[in-house]
Amino acid sequence: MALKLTDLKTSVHNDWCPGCGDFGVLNAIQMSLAEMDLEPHRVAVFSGIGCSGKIPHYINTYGIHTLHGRVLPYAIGAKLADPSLEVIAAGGDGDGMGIGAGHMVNAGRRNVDICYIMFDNGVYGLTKGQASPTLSLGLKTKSLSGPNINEAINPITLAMASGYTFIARGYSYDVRQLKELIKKGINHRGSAFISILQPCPTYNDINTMEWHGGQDRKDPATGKAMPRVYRIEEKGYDPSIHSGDADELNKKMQEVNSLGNQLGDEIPIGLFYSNETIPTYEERVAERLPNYLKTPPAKQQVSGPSGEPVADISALLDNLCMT
Amino acid sequence: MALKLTDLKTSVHNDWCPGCGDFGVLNAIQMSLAEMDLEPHRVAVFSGIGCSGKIPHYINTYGIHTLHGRVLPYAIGAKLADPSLEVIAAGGDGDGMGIGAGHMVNAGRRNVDICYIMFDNGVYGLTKGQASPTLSLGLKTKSLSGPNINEAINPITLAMASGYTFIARGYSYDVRQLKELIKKGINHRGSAFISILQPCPTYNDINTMEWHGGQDRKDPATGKAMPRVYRIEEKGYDPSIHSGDADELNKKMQEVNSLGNQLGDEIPIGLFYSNETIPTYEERVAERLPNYLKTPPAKQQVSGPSGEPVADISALLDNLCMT
Amino acid sequence: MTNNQLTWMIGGSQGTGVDSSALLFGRACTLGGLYGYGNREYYSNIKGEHSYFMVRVHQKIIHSPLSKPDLLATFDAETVIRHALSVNVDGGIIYNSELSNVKLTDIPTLEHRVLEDLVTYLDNNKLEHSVNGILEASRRNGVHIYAIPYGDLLKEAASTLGEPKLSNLTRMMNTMAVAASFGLLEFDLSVLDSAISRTFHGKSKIIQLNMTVGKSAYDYVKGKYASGFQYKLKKVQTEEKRVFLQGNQATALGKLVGGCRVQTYYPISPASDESDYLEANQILKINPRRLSDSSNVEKTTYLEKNGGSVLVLQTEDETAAITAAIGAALSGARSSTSTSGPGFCLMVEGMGWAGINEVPVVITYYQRGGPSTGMPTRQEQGDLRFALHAGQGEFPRIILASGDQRECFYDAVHSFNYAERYQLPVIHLIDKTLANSTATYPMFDLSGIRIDRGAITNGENLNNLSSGDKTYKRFLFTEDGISPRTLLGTKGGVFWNTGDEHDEYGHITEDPVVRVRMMDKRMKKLETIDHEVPIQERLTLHGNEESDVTIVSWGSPKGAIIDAMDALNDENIHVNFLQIRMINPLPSENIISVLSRAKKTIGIEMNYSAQLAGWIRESTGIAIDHHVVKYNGRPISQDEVCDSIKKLVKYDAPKRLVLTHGT
Amino acid sequence: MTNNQLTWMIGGSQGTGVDSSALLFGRACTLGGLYGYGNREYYSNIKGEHSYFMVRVHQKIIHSPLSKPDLLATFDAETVIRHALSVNVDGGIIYNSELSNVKLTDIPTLEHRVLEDLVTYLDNNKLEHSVNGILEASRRNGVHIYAIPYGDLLKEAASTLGEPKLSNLTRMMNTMAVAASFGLLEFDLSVLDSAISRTFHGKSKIIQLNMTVGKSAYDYVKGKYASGFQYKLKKVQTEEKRVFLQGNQATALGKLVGGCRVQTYYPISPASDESDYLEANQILKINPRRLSDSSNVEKTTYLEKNGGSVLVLQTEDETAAITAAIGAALSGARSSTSTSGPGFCLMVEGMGWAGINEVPVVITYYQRGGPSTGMPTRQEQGDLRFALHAGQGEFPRIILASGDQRECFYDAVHSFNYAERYQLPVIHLIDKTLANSTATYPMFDLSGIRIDRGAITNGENLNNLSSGDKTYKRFLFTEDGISPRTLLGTKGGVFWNTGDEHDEYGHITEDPVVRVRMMDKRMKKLETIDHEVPIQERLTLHGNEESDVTIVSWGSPKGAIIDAMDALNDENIHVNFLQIRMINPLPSENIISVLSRAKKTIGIEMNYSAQLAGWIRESTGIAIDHHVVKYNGRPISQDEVCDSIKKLVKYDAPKRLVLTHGT
Ligand SMILES: Cc1ncc(C[n+]2csc(CCOP(=O)(O)OP(=O)(O)O)c2C)c(N)n1
Ligand SMILES: Cc1ncc(C[n+]2csc(CCOP(=O)(O)OP(=O)(O)O)c2C)c(N)n1
Ligand code: SF4
Ligand code: SF4
Ligand SMILES: [Mg+2]
Ligand SMILES: [Mg+2]
Repeated sequence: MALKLTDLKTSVHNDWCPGCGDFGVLNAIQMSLAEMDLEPHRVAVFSGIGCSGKIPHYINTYGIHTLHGRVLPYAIGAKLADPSLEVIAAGGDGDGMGIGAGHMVNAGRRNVDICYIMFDNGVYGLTKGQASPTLSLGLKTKSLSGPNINEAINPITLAMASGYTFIARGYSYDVRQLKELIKKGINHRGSAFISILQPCPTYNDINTMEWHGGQDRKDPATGKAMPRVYRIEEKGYDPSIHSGDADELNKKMQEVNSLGNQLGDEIPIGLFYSNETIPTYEERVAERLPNYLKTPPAKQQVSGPSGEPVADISALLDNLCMT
Repeated sequence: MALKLTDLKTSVHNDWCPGCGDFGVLNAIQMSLAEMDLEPHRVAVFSGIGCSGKIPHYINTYGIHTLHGRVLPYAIGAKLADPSLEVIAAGGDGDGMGIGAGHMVNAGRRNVDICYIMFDNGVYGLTKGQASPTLSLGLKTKSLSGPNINEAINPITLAMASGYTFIARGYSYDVRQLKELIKKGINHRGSAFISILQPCPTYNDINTMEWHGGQDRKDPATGKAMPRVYRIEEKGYDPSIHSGDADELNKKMQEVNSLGNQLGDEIPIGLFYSNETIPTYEERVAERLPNYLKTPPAKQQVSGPSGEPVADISALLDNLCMT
Repeated sequence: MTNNQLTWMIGGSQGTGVDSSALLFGRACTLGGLYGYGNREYYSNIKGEHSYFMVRVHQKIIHSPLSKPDLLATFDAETVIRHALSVNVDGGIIYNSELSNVKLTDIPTLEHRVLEDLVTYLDNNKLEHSVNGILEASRRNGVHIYAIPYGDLLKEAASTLGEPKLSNLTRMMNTMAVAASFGLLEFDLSVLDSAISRTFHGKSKIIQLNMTVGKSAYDYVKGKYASGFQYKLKKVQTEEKRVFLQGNQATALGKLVGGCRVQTYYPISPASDESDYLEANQILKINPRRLSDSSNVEKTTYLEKNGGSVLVLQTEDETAAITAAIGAALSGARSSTSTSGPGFCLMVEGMGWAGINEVPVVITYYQRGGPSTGMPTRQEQGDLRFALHAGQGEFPRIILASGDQRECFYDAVHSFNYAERYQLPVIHLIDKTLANSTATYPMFDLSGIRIDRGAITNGENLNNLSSGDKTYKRFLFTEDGISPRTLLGTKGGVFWNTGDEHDEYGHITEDPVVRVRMMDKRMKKLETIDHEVPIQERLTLHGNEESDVTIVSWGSPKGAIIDAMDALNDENIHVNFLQIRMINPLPSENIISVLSRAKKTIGIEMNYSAQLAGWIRESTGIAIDHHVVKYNGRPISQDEVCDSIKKLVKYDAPKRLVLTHGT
Repeated sequence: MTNNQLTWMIGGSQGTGVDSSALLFGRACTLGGLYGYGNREYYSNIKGEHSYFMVRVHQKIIHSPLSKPDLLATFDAETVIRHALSVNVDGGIIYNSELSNVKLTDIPTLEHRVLEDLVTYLDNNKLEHSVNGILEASRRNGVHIYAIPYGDLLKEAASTLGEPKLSNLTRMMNTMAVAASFGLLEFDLSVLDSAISRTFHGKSKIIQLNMTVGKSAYDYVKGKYASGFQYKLKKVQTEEKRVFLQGNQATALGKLVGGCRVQTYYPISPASDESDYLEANQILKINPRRLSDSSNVEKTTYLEKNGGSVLVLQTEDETAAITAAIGAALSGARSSTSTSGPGFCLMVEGMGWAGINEVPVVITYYQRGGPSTGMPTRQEQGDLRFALHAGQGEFPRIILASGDQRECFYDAVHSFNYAERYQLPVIHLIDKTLANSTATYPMFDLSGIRIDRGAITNGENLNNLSSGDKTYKRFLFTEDGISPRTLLGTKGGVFWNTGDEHDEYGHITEDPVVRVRMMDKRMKKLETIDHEVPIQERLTLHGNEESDVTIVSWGSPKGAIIDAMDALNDENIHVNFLQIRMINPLPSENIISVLSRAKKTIGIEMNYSAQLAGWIRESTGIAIDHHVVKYNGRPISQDEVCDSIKKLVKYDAPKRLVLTHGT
């Protein structure tokens, strides 16, 4: 009963702009789920608000389109109540690094077993193209009245500082690699963060597909475009933490940060960091609540056949009882 | 007319716990202002909510005790409306890295010329000692019912990832160094971030003054305590960015991150990073609004002698006028 | 033959220029001496979903749409399919003859419910499920159908101009649709040409292209359908200067003239257009004669030479937007922020802080369809009670609700004056319809505008204030509840603020006695406002004082009500209309005196539960007799108001009438 | 001689154990067969500010404080200075004889206003500005003064026990103050001893220390002041099992038994005590006989063996707290979050989302002094209207307000039942007084408690639901507005949620027709609730139905009102009391029928503007005649209610009466 790609599709009309990078991400997610044979009911895709936020409606799994900036706490709440769910969080760069930055930072240090996919298009798409927190200082995209006045946040270095245990950068027109990253992210034990270079042809006329593909810089010899993005795995890069000791972590942190900062003419994409030496939040909870993984909150029976509560609080009442 | 320390004091009763690290920070701020001869009316101290948040009431300058987590946007709004004010922001670690983390991150990339002092005591003091985002995983301070379940955020690496152009770590019982750090932070052109190790004797019984001072590890030879904190400037460390090129920045970022991560038995305190090669937000605004620094928003006359508006919008109305 | 009265509609995919052509039409009409009112309907989407614009023109001033268009100008199939059946009898439809065979199922953006309803209709009438079928149905309804070969005309124009690419520019079809309408209406083509020149100001190539394709469509229609259409528009000569503008522009202009110098915002529909407009006009011309700050000659000459400016700050979220605006207000700038429901949620805590600290800050609140994200680009007035009660505990706030674009402008000025005079947050309630609809008004009169900065103190004043006691007290107890304030940076004026209850200096206190005095002082301001603010800034009774029937409403329904009153007068139904502009403090005494005169009262609101009516009942004890409510996300039209009033006046009518018109 | 009725007060610096000694006193009294009610007053401070606790004991059940203590037990100077003048005539003060000469100006924590008032008083009475002066004033007022040499007694005990360090343990003074009070009251020392044993359960050394110092103080007082004090407490034999608990504990217990399995929170006063209590008891005993999920034998036996658990999640802010709770609710856990005003501000947007998506989530809302940060540890009921109207647009919510600790317990259970049955957010309003006061009740009866999880569907049900159409529709249109829901992970139950308006599947729609149906469906639930929820869960009419005077109130004033009614009965003043427990939907019909019977209605609320009264007027048209309000941050007392009622019943009374008692 292998899943087909069509099993992951809905009949909802997709109203993204033609050529939008979001389509690549959608395809990659659907392909990942199909390849992983995750039946629709076992998966919940949470999203923020923005063009990207509409994505759950196009995927035939539980789809929770939440509030602007709040996708992570929603997703975390659902996952912690039922750790058997596969939980994917998806949202824009404004959603994640602007209004949602506080959650983004504080989710990292929890390491709940979810996969967070962030669409980096440099703009607030759905509100008509204002600068997002990832747009570089001084850039003037189509819809801005002047050059961008803020420095950019780098999603990769921020994720590193926040404690994510899986950090990757994908590119929405490299669907093959992206699909693999998402599969790995879902399989990763802990919080996976995948930042996706997602061109917005409507508002970001600078970081376009053509720009990423190097259409503006042709090899003088061959006349071929020299793409700016390149796959890091093809350079033999090892993203994994093996021992987890301080030195290794420190060195890897440096490496990841400098990969993250490469956003000019050579942009690495792929898995930068993967660390499974750190326990997940669920595992930490299980140390406090031995029954947690077996009977998590959503799976506990709370009442008997005619609604009688199953919790027995008599000992607690006795503590307060003064007789 | 040099200012005396007492000029910076108020008659408000200070209700911090005896021995609280907050006193050191208060003294250091008052000493800095006195030494810089900043008259009370030229300074506005903004604060968040928490024990630390009460600090403005003890300082005789404009004192704006704001909301939990919101000290930065308040301070930035005031500063941008009147860049001639000296603006200090102060708040707890819960305030800054928990509820306020989104502002903390997004303030970094603006580089408004303010000095942000964060009190790192590992706990939510005023709400009775819950774990704050800087408390290490697995620690069980007095008021926790079990070991801390979250990883800690490192304020220094987060500040680095967020784009602060001045990053320091102080220690509230090294008031002399702290005072110098604060003076430098105030003088710095851009956003200065000073994270202060601030023992909370009431709730954090682990990272105490004694612990920082190494009372638990005496030199077997001399019998003297071997303090964990040491001053980085005494090791000849150079925190400054000189050229501002990518390589220098990348190298310095690595250095700062690893200093930040040292929180075990050798904890460097002092100025880690200072970069004045990046324009302040005010300077960037001035490029858009040539009159900005000379007649900033708060200093513009908006009405004539009997209240007539001085703004002349006739050209704008003409644009919309269809005759 | 109906002259100089028309309801025109144009539609198309979002991102294809529908708005521009509608505005072109409206501008041209205004230039032709007519009044226009245009309403824009669009999805929360960037490209591809269906958007339409209704423009109503008239010889007299109008402020509302009608439910049905007289002339529907289309160039795509979806617009025909969605709107053709709503065109008035004797009206017309312009369509692209190449699209006749497009099927309903070819349109992926059609909602399931819409498709089903249409199919049922077509089946009942034995018509095919296509543009053709729909047009045939319209024809049977008495609507004239005008086919235009857009493609051929474009190709011709392209070859005339020697611009072969032109034939691909479907954007040109917008102008052609407008021009074709002008042809049918026999309106002067020159007004279209001047509207084109103004719209594409300075881009002579584009102007020429548009004029050329426009003329070809105009000529085609005039040639082919000469005099067949009963509606006509004629140029009217007028000396009156007129503006044609949207609510978000009017509000922004009011802010600029009203002295706003810091605007913070986080992008959100439909509020951010205002911030965009401010940012695009951030450098301000200054009227030198009014500069008089003799204390600082250097600065004033500087300002005169360099202009003023408004700092527009895009923040990371709305919590930051409100708190940064408050910070700026403390420094002394007139500060505001603009948002809509979701953003306002995040501002509540900051607003409460401004309340207890008596900081003047203006929140421009653009209502849209709720609850939650709701319908971000659709109309609703569902946030009145939220605005009124947002925030824990009790503190005074002023709430103003504008009824049309002109009021948006003046209320923006009032907002700052009230905020500074009474030292409190002011919420200026606008709604999507006001924000996005465009209307013609006689040029605004600026001569009466005055700025009142309230009690700001420094220098000598400060010494006086501080003489009794040792030092300045920011929250000095006073009779009227208002304490002179200083701005950050004022020598001798140091104060403290805190969200906690505080003493006169602003330091935290939990003393129960001081607490009560401080609460009383703050709340007292509501009484002061009630006494001081002129009643004409708070409510308006439109129409005859002595009518038996009184309509009560607020915000954008004003337009439809006023227009309906005119129409009803013609049918000898006379009602008056109590428009509430200051929602808080509510002018209860005056409301009681008006409502107790009426035999029948009718509330009209664009929300489910008649929120203003509830507030009036709570404040005055008067229960409004009938509620006309609408909450389908579409604006209320003149004819909907007329019909409701007739129903409620003439028959034994229900307590609650739900209006549902709109697509 | 007054037997078994006493108002006792103890005070001291925060962090020195005042609470513990008051609880010790209360526990001892409960153990002695009496009922207790204790109210705690403290600053928003960790150490050093003045805190005090009033414990009232009685032979019958009581729920409120009185304004003045009969016996004031002190061991520091500040407590004497602040409270001595409020002690009842014939009452007593226990004080530390070493502190007689402490001056008022030696107390840095005394507010300026308090100091000034005291100085004026002392000057008028020509007394010195010291503890001595204050005690002398009390003596002149007819109060008995009992000096105790705490230091000497401690030293003695230290040497008896061979524990020299003991003499430094000022914490011991707490127990000594309690024991000394027992001595004066001639209460059985053994009940104190057993309270000590229970309090320090298991720590035998500490128990012994406390008992020893206790006995020494008890003996000292009995010896020195034998029979001088007119109040006496006597042990009462009773078979009744009784609990002595706080509102935050009662609420937490209700949640545990009510099936709450996820609680999210961000620390805030006075809400986080509840989360702390839940976390401390996160592993739950399970009653095996009730486990019956035969579908999963393995799981049930597992649960039986290992117990259940509640996951308590401390989030980074309240926005995360509410949204994580909603996420957990979607997965199927009964979920709640607890907060107070500032935190609720940040939850509004999330609550609206739960509203439109019909997610069952419980928000326990602990009111405190507002506005803004206000008075974080003081009493107020200022957030009713905020809770009622929070959020843009309109969606149904249930609001419950508990009136005492017992109701906190049952309402916590009801909250979850309503949330799941009606699929909406439920706000459970509590206030600081309820949360932090401690009272004796007969053991709660658990036998009637039932859990109603509403329409949750899976397996076969799901197939039936999906049979008509192809797939499951989360928001199926139904008669009563309630659509069977699935939990995340249910096979065949896939659905979508969005903050936008949606179709039956949960996909975004802007269709005006579906929009209206969806709004109507959601709002319909309020009517369903109005029909279904038993009236006794929504309001209670206490007292005689036929009284001429009806008091209307909600929340914690219930205690003072009920106690006052008893007292007034003795004076032949008979009133009844309509307590509103379900604020929304308001049981308007029943309220009308009660209020229209009354000749005089009196609203009592702990806020400035009589918020419930406004809501009642809005909903029923009935204006309550008189408003008794209190907003100084201190709880309302029985005698304040008595006095107000007498004033309002007997004389031509003002419309609004502001109560100001409290320190
Ligand atoms: C609280 C709140 N503020 C503002 C908005 C308006 N809003 C909708 S989408 C959006 C920006 C989306 O940008 P991003 O997250 O980058 O997503 P993208 O559209 O680029 O995919 C904003 C600000 C909102 N929905 N909620
Ligand atoms: C929105 C909001 N949530 C919660 C609180 C309650 N609160 C007051 S102080 C505090 C924590 C303070 O911790 P921290 O910022 O670390 O400061 P510290 O007391 O340790 O100096 C909290 C959560 C609040 N005031 N506002
Ligand atoms: S606006 Fe940009 S991000 Fe949004 S759908 Fe269009 S192309 Fe994609
Ligand atoms: S609780 Fe901790 S941080 Fe707060 S005042 Fe006391 S010692 Fe200082
Ligand atoms: Mg984006
Ligand atoms: Mg802290």
